[in-house]
Amino acid sequence: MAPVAAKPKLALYWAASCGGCEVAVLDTNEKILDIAAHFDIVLWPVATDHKYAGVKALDDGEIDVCLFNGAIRNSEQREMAEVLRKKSKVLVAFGSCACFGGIPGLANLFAREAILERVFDTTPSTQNPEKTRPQTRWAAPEGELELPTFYNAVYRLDDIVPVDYYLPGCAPPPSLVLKAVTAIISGQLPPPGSVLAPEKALCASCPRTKEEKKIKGFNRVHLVAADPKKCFLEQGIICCGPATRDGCEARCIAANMPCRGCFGPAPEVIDQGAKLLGAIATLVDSNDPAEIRRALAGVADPAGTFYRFGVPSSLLRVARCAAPGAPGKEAMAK
Amino acid sequence: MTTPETFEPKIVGFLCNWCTYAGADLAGVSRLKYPPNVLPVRVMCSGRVEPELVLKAFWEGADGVLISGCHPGDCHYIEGNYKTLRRKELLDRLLEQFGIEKERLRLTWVSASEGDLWARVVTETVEAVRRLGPLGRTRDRLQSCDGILAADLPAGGCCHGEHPAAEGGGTGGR
Amino acid sequence: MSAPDARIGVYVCHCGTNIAGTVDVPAVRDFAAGLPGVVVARDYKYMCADPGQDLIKKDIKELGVNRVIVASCSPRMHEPTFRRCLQLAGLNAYYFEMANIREQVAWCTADKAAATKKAQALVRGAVARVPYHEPLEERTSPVCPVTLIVGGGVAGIEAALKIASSGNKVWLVEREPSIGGNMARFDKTFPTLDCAACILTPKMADVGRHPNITLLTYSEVLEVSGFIGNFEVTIKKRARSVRHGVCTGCGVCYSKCPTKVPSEFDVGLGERTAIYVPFPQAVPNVPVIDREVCRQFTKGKCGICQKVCPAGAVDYEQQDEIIKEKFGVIIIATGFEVFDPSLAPQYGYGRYPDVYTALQFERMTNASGPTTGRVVCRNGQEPKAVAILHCIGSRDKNYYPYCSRVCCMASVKAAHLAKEKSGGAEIYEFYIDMRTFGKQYEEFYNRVQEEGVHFIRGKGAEVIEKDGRLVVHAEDTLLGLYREVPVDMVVLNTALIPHADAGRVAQIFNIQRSQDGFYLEAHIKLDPMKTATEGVYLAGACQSPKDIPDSVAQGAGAAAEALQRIVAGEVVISPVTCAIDADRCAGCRMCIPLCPYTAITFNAEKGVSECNEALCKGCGTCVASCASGAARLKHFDQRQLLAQIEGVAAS
Amino acid sequence: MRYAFYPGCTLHGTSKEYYESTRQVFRALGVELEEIRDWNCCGATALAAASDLGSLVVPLRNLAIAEETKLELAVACNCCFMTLRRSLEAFRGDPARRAQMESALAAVGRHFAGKVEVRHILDILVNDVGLPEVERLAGDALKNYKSVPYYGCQISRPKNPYFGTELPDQLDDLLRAVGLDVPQFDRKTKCCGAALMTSHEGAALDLVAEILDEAHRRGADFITVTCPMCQLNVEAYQGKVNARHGTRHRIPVLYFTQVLGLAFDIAPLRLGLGRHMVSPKGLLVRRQKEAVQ
Repeated sequence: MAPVAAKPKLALYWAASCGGCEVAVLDTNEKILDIAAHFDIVLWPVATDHKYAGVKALDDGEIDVCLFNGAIRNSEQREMAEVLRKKSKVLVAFGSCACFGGIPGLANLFAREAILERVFDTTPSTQNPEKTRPQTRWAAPEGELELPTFYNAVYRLDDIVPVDYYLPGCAPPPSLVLKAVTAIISGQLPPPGSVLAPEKALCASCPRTKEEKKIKGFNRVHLVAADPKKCFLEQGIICCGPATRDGCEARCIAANMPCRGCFGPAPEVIDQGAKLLGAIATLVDSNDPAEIRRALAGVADPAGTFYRFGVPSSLLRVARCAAPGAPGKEAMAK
Repeated sequence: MTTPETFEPKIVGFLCNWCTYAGADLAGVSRLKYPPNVLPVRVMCSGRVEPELVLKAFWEGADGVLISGCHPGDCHYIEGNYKTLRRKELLDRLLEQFGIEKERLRLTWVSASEGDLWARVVTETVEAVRRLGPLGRTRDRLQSCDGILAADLPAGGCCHGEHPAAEGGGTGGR
Repeated sequence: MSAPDARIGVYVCHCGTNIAGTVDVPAVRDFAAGLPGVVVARDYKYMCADPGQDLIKKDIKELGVNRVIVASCSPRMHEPTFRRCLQLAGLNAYYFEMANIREQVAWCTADKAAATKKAQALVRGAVARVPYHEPLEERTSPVCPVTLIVGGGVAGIEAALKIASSGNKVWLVEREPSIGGNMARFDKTFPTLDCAACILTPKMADVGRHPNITLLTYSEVLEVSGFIGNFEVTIKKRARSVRHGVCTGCGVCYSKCPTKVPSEFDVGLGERTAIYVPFPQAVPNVPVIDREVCRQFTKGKCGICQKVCPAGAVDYEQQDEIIKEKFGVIIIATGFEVFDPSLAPQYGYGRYPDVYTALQFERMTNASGPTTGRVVCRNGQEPKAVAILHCIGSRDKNYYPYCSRVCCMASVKAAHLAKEKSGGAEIYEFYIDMRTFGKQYEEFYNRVQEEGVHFIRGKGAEVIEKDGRLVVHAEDTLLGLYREVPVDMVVLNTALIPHADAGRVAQIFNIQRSQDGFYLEAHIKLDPMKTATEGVYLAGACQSPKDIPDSVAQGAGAAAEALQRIVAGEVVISPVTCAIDADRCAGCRMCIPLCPYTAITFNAEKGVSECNEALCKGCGTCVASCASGAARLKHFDQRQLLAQIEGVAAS
Repeated sequence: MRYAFYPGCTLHGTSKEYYESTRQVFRALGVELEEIRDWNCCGATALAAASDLGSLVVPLRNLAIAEETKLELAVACNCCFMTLRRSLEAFRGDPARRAQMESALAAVGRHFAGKVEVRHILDILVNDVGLPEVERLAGDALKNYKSVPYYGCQISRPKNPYFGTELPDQLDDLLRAVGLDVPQFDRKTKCCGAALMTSHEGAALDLVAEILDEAHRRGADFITVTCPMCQLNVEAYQGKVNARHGTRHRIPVLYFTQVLGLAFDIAPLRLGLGRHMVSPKGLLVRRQKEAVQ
């Protein structure tokens, strides 16, 4: 029987996320067994049956590493973020949602009410004549139940608690996951606050041919057959590569899909979307206001395009309508 | 409570060195009086003004942003001002998606000899933003959403350098 | 990166009462003292004066100040002064930052409290910015010792001769077939009444034969690129159809030419032939064929001039020539044109044959002009009375609000000549007020008054025909009477205005125009020759209406500006350029087509874009469009600007 | 083409012929003039002396009514043209003034948004209908006639985008388009004396004399005018002018719309040519004679 005590403790948690990050861990294939062998897993809701109570019972800092994926969208996720921060020596924001807010972060463009109305009333598949809404308290025969509060906005993990490392990606590629885990195991970690991914933008490892760029108009990827050899931007297809950190092994590019920006901004860039917007707009090859407007009309949904994974990381963070009683609420809450 | 009367908008102005900044100097030399609400930041060319700087101004609590360069065709660097024009087109739409009236971001052309025009532009802009009312700091807006955030919220991006343990690097936050 | 070791000194200037009158200077000083990183904050009456600068030097030495902020006037005014001051104290000049609390705060703000608050915000911006400043070294680049002068009027001529006689090369480019400009049209010049030709033509001839001067007439500048020290200029030399060097200037060709058209040089009063020299003393004395009207070109047959030319110089096949040349400095001396008075129909120009412009009258009085110097009406009679109207188009909201400056004296001169050359006609001058500002000008005015010219203080309101004569209506503000003065000839002193294509020319040379449309000087009082574009200078009436003495003076002044650069041999180039961080650049190549100076190229083996700092002028467009933040503009770096924004906007 | 039409008092009173001929000519050209309902006097030039605000608001009511038609407002009388424009410019130009004018207008239960354009019918004929169209309809009835164009002072003052302040030429062109010989006329925008005729008759008569003298010197068969006030002074006082200056002027003064009517071969009486104090009969007879030959 191997000595159990020696094993470092590992926790994995999912907050507002799709579960893809969990799969990314499993995608390490047989290596997962090494992980399992090296670590004593104390929490992994998707795979193991541990209770919050058990985690709360641990001493502070007793967990060696916590891989936390998903954004913070409700009070439960916030509570667990705080608990796991307290209990963990090393807290890793795992995946784009935890790092930047991710896809769930797009909700910051709409008012809470608008979202609930859409989800609980107006989707074609919904039958809800009483317009029932989720309640935070519910008196069941067995006694009163409490449900988490659904916040007005989506937050990054480090909005709530200090984070030691960032492992971006939607989802993080197994290679990076392993690299990170290995680093942790071997104790060879970069300075806290680091992003566990390369320092350049994606274009550096993009195999496509790149020429000087001028854009007359924009194409959307589902409307044209993109030339798999040529830079997307030169084909008028918006690609986030120039503004996005490398490390994904250009998986989308290889599948002839433009980069959508899941790895977040390049080092020292504050606002990925702003950088990209500036670069793309400047490439429009015209000095005539009307022509410029026409060309840029081809950019459908700027916020969704330039901040697909980063609305909660942008300098604007959240649409004004999200704040209760904000001006222009009606306008935004379509 | 700020009313349209008592509300004094805060507007960050990006002025190109060759035309508008000189024009603003001329307005001063000519002793033309205009509202003090526009806080000038000098750049060599309006072409240097990128969205990140504009959004940063809003993040810091600007109620409006005024970009002003040379007249089309007169740019000291040939056509930097057109580049700004292109970015502004798209930026307008982005701002509106975030519920920020595009009138809060204004792009004008003022030449080195148009001191009076500068005074007029500033006055108009201040009045326009005054009518729109306060926008306030992004961080306060986010704060007010659920009231669960630390007051000095770091700005933007992936927070390298924002970590308590790491020595201050990213200029975004504090 | 942030510099925790930044030790900031803030110096708030009173500028006498210029700033202190509106801004609470001590309050700004104390505010600055409380800002992070500030080790010392002082105020002083005149920071730009030596004692002020000494304060800075002293603190650098004794307090170890390593970042300096002066809150005073516009950086466009004194930034160089203070940068030098830092250098003298052994600190890199670019550790300096200026907060403009005079032009953009004190002078433009009515309310004191508000002004003080704004001043504090600007200082806070500077304080937030300087820690991120990096030491930068100015570069120098050699100056091509050849000067380009555009415009061969008296100002251009003066500048060309000054530079040429200093032993340096000059190219003089003139659009017309001959140099001489407007002055060549005049007969006499005020206030001395000496003959214009007698004093101008020798200078013209000098230009024509000076070994250091390359003269290109009938030519235009098409394009200018590059920067001070080495401008690349493209010049179009229009086909003259007469071979220079072969032509002897005998003049047989134009004496035989059958085609006659109104002469531009005589402003329509006289005629010229299709092949012509604009005037007898033209330089070069080589005719040019006006292909618009020449039968050989319009009808394809004639060829007389070619037949009669003894030297065989006429060449119908000649083509326009495009010349590309390098220059170190450029002087613009393109002069003015005159207001077309038919746009002010009340004065009857174009309706009444005997209403003339001042320029036409100059030709009339000129001995070599269309009337061989006699002042006569169209009917050949000498006028019994002549009216001279001032301010036609000048000082008039409906046309040009400014004063054209030369007209008062030109009118007084015209009055004298009209009397002399018409056999003593009665002369009436209608003026708003007399502006005889120059040396001996007032004296000349007095002299002409004594010659019996009638000066009526009242702007001519209109000219109408009555009983076969021209009647000038005006309110005589001295007599307090409305007067109708019948005359036989009216001379309109029209406004001096910028050339119709001044806008296009301004764009070619990348200079600006003031609101009146004339070219904009760097400083209206202290830098009248410089423009905002380094190495491009102004001379003569293209900057503002000028008389001959002033044009000559400014021509010489511009020459001095040019020579200063040429003699120095090299120019300092601002280190404010783009630098692309190879460790960050991902080689997306977005920036390359954006650079207006093609300073950015792609390094294939490194896979990164690189900026050639010699070509870069530091606009920062590429920086603003670099999605990965790899391109940086020195001294306007993202971190510096973000910090400054934080500073000014913080509340 | 369709316009709202503000006739003003005089066209329904002392200058019916201007009204009649305008109607006839515009019908001939197929341009509709829709007279606005319940219009009031424009206040003329007299009101400004009494109350500045009043002189702005009284015309404004007409503009407000015209605005409801969503059409441009056609005006024939130069005085109305001037007062309406003055009111409109004050409304558009000066926010403080605008506020006062709005509240005054609200008092009579009307609202104005500043969205109406005031157009003189001369401007409409020259720039909207166009000279080619006028030429097309014009016979050569007037080809041997000479007339001087007299615009009066109000059509071009204060400065406006339609007519040059000093020497406008739209009327010259229009008259040439119908075949008239139009000589140069220096006094085309000189004052006719207007209301001075009642207070300082002498001064006014001298001004009219100037106009008549030049018209005579230029050999005009008649004077063409665009303004009821001018028409009255220049036509009705020829006798007094002659008495005062020992001249023998007797020259018809016609509205340009009447002249166009003649050119379009519209019956003289339908053009109100029977209403003149200096009868144009002579002209008409000569015209018929020539037509016969």
